[in-house]
Amino acid sequence: MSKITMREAISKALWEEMERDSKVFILGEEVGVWGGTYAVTKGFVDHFGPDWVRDTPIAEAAIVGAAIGAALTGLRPVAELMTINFAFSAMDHIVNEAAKLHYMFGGQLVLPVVIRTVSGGGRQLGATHSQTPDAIFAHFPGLKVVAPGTPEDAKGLLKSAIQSDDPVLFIEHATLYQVRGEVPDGDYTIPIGKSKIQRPGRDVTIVTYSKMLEISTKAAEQLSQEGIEVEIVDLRSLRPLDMEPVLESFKKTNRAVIVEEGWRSYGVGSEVAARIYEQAFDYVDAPIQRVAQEEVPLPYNRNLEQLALPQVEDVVRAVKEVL
Amino acid sequence: MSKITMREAISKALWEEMERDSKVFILGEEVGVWGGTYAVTKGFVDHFGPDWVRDTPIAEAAIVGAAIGAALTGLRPVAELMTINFAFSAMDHIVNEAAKLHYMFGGQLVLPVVIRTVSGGGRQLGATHSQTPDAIFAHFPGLKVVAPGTPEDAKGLLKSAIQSDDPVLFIEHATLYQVRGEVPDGDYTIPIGKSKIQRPGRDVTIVTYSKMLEISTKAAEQLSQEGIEVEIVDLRSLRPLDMEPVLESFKKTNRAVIVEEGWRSYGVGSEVAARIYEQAFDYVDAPIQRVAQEEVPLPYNRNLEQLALPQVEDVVRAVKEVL
Amino acid sequence: MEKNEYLDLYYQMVLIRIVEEQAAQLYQQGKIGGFLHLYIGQEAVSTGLISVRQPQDRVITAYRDHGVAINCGISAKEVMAELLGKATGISKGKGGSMHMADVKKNFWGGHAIVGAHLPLAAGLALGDQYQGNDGVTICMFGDGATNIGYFHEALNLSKVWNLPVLWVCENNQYGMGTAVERASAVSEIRQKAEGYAMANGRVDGMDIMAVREASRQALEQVRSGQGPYFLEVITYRYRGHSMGDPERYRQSDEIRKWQENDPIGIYRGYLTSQKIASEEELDQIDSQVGDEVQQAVQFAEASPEPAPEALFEHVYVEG
Amino acid sequence: MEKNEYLDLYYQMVLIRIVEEQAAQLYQQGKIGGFLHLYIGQEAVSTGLISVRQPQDRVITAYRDHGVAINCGISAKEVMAELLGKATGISKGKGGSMHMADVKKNFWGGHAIVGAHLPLAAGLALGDQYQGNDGVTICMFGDGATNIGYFHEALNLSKVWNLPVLWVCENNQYGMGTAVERASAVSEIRQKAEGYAMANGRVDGMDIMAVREASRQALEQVRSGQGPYFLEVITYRYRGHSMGDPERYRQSDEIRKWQENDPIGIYRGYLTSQKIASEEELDQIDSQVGDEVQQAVQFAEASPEPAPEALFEHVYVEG
Ligand SMILES: Cc1ncc(C[n+]2csc(CCOP(=O)(O)OP(=O)(O)O)c2C)c(N)n1
Ligand SMILES: Cc1ncc(C[n+]2csc(CCOP(=O)(O)OP(=O)(O)O)c2C)c(N)n1
Ligand SMILES: [Mg+2]
Ligand SMILES: [Mg+2]
Repeated sequence: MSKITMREAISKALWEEMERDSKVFILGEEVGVWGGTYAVTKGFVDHFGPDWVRDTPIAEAAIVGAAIGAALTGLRPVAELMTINFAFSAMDHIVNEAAKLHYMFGGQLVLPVVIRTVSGGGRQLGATHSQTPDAIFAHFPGLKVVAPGTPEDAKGLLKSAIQSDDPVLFIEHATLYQVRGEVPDGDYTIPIGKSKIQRPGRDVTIVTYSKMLEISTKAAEQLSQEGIEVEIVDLRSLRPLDMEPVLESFKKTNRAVIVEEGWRSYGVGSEVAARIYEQAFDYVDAPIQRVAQEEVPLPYNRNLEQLALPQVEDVVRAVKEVL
Repeated sequence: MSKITMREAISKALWEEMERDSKVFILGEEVGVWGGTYAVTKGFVDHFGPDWVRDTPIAEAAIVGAAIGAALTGLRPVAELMTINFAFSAMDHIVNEAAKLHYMFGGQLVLPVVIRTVSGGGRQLGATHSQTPDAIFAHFPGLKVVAPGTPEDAKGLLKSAIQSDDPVLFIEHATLYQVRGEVPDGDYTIPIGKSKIQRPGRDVTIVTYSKMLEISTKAAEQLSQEGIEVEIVDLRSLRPLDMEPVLESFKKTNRAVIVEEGWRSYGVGSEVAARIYEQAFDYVDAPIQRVAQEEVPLPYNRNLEQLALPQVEDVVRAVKEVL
Repeated sequence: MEKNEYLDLYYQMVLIRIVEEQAAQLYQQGKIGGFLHLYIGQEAVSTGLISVRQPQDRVITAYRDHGVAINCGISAKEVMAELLGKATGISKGKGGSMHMADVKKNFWGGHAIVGAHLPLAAGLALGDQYQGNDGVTICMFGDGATNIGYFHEALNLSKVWNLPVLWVCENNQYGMGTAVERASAVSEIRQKAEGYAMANGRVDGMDIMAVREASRQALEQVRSGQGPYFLEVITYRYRGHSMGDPERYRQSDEIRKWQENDPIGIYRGYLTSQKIASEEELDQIDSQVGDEVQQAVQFAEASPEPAPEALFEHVYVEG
Repeated sequence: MEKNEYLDLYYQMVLIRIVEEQAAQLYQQGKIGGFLHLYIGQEAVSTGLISVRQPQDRVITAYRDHGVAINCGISAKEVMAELLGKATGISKGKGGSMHMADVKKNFWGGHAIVGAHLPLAAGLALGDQYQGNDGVTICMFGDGATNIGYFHEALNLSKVWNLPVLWVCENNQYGMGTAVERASAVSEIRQKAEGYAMANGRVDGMDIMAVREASRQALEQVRSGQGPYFLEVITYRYRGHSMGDPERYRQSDEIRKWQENDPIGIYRGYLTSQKIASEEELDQIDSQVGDEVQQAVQFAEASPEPAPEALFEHVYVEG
């Protein structure tokens, strides 16, 4: 094992897969000379060349559309959408093309395409640049939606996504790139669609993913000092959504808090809560709590923005609420 | 009262508002000469002229974007997106512009824009043309999302939407236009954001909206013959989401089934279920059931398509399940 | 060109026409559902165009795709079966009229979101460029599609990356009920290519020989590595946009005028006047096509519906 | 033009420059968050352009909007306060650097999604056309924005509907790190207007007098009802795309070359050589601007943060 940042983990996954399979290539805005706006592909263009690390015009629909087309020819494109806020400009190609072509043509078309993008607020980028609308993409069957919260998962899951023959939306988080974590040495993959217990506990189950894993872990440490042991389940993938570890944990704790960064309504928490009630009704000892973003477009002002985003204290409060 | 179709009700609402306020105008693909692909604006162009019933190029982003711009100047545009499947091509303008401009500029910009569109499957239009992704639009604060299920509500809610200074996504249903219903004579509006009990009952609460109101009502009639009296709450608006009548009904029946046409995961049912558990936990006698679309892109073949869509029998089964 | 090639072009055009007329009837009978966009009047466009493609050339088009499918070598049976939503259909009954494809024949579909397949075409061409194939991607779309953003992004990309794409705009005068000049800043669509400094041309789409020649030259130029080419083909659809079009937007004499330049009639006249084929030979092809289409209908009607399990197949490649 | 008008143009350009330099410092100090896109080097573009607009002319631009805001009459105080996210900011601290607007001054914002404000501009112009106003909507955007679909849809719409819009492309040679020719099929952006048969022109954006004249003529033409006009303005940004740009994509001597044609320097030379103003007068304006910006910073720093309740205000007009 070695301790590396999320950025390094994602970077390594891309690099290793490109070295392993010459059909893998990267395209997107500023992925080349610039090295990626989050510096994930820094140095790639010098090594792989501008064709395989391809800068594109500002044209999100064309980026995703061209990636799909290239994938249909047998290549394995990794398209980068600078942030998920710009994915709306490619919405049709993500949900109407990528998610449907394989099914609609009776399985003839195969599109091994990965769309990497970045969610998250907290950087004072204002309402149009700070969203975490992960749930809306997970609404569409045919698409796989992955959102890792640790360097280990990021590397293993991205490699699986690139090796997968299905279209995968791979959602990174703007404020996790610096986070460090242990990563197994050498080549490894992590199967898409498996939730994971990231922290064992007995009293309350926290279900979360991506950036909120960090927030939830801080809350868990705080609570542990008060003798409350929280078990944290990381969804890692929103579609497919693996409820097994969630239910297992819940049947033990009988109490759950779901923590997501995005807006509460029609979000991830509602789906997970609904499923827990459906699949573990008799184990419910207290109403499941949802911690999520206040339902406002995220403002620029730092205080207001932080007020709207889920904080450690909110998680702590919610956990005590269910106890 | 007079009995008219959903199409007539929507048509009348548009006509009356255009007559009432010269700032109201319609723009969209084929709204003029053609009379609207669902014949909603038939005859309008002859009466109001091609400027006020304006055919546009096939350019959804420009349709919504131009409507927003015109609204900023004080006009009250009603933009028509032929179907919600094409709304993805205007996604950025709906969720990043319409939903955010008022907030982001500190309340300076006011955009009284209505975006009319059409959801729903069941017409063998295939995966890209048969979606009911209403929930994903309701995820965005700043936008109001209305989806009526009766002619009376359609007329009253559309008039409110046009008179509202907030951006409203008004979702009609492809297979409801022929449905007839009593509509009050003369001018009336129905406030946006109020759920309504469409059918009184005592045993089980069905929460639904749009097309599924029809399906649920048929199921209720069947069940009534077996002595099961279902109470049906019609959400009518997905954002704001009014839980009052839902909770009132649920506290009486202690049992609920949520029926929606769209995909189950991250849909309307999950949000409503989560809120019922949060706000009426002590009244829950049985796990709340969700009836929704199978999680596949809708196929063209009629049998397969019907297999994927929620049917009366599915609702009946779910109701018996919660009893 | 050999005589049999000449006759084959005639055969293909007639086959398309009869298949479409037959489809219209089946639609009226309620055996075909959804939207049905007929290619009648435009047969010379894809027949001429695709007749000069190489096997390695990919073809992708919009929802008005039955004719293109047939020109790409998909049998009338497989087309009919798809229209009836049968398991034997080219898309297993899941795609329907708007979504036919056969990748083995290098036909990449039938796409129903206007303009959305243009970026896909750029990607197909990029794939060939990467892999050093000398294939050209032929992307067909309508006049109305040239007003949506996808068109702009795809054309720009194809020029910047010098992609082997032949952009073919079937200008049939209308996008649904909207005449070209009511929706497009320029009514000569080829002019849009100037905004990308892209080589372009314009040809009469009712004359299959003209379409063939223009397409051949364009394909040659693209294949030689000179980058994308934009070909505008002037044509006309005789029928409504899809079944149930009120057609308030045009006069019947306009249709009649165009029908006087019927692509099949023109070509038939050409074949006979040039003494390439006799009326009898052509009549024989007509009746032969009639039989073939009848058999296709019988095949489709007799074919099984997809099994219920098919509903959950192909959502993903991997579970 | 009166002397005071000449001096006012100089004053505005210097004010923009100093405000931006000040903002850069405050960003380094962590007092400004988010993205900060400086207008340094491009001052002559919006100063010249907006100096010839009529009060009824609407202005809308992208996220690089501080300069435009100032030219539209927003005070340095309100700009600074917004940059610091204060309640006294022009957008009440909710918008930040990328989202400044003042509708009372007919400035419709700062928009951060590349190209997305172009359709809005078409709508603004449509509103004026409907209401019979003789206002022209001035829509500014970058070279990179001309490659996204929104650009295409908006330009086409403006031409088809003959809308009173002046499209102004600020070609500053790069979209982030991508040089124009690496992203656009044509490097002379004005050529894109040809695809819409739209009147167009190209002007040196470092020479404010040239920008003024070209803008005046363009506005006149649009106002006279001849439809939209496309103006390409050649300019350059001295600083990175935003703070923290690694700038691997260009050489420092390229920047130096452009700086030799500094818009403020050129105009200063013009004013003195033409004997319109003396060095002393201009120096005095410089120091006056220095004081004004200091006061703006003090005002911003002293201003209150938005109240917590503000978080829930303005989500909707009605509840
Ligand atoms: C993005 C999008 N908007 C609207 C539609 C509805 N629609 C289907 S076909 C069509 C007209 C297309 O006209 P054109 O491109 O000229 O092709 P033609 O039908 O004439 O062959 C429209 C508006 C759609 N399918 N996709
Ligand atoms: C749709 C969209 N894609 C990507 C971005 C990220 N982005 C912000 S500015 C920019 C470059 C724009 O360049 P240009 O239009 O030339 O304007 P300039 O910055 O040079 O003034 C990019 C890619 C965005 N904001 N919106
Ligand atoms: Mg057409
Ligand atoms: Mg630029």
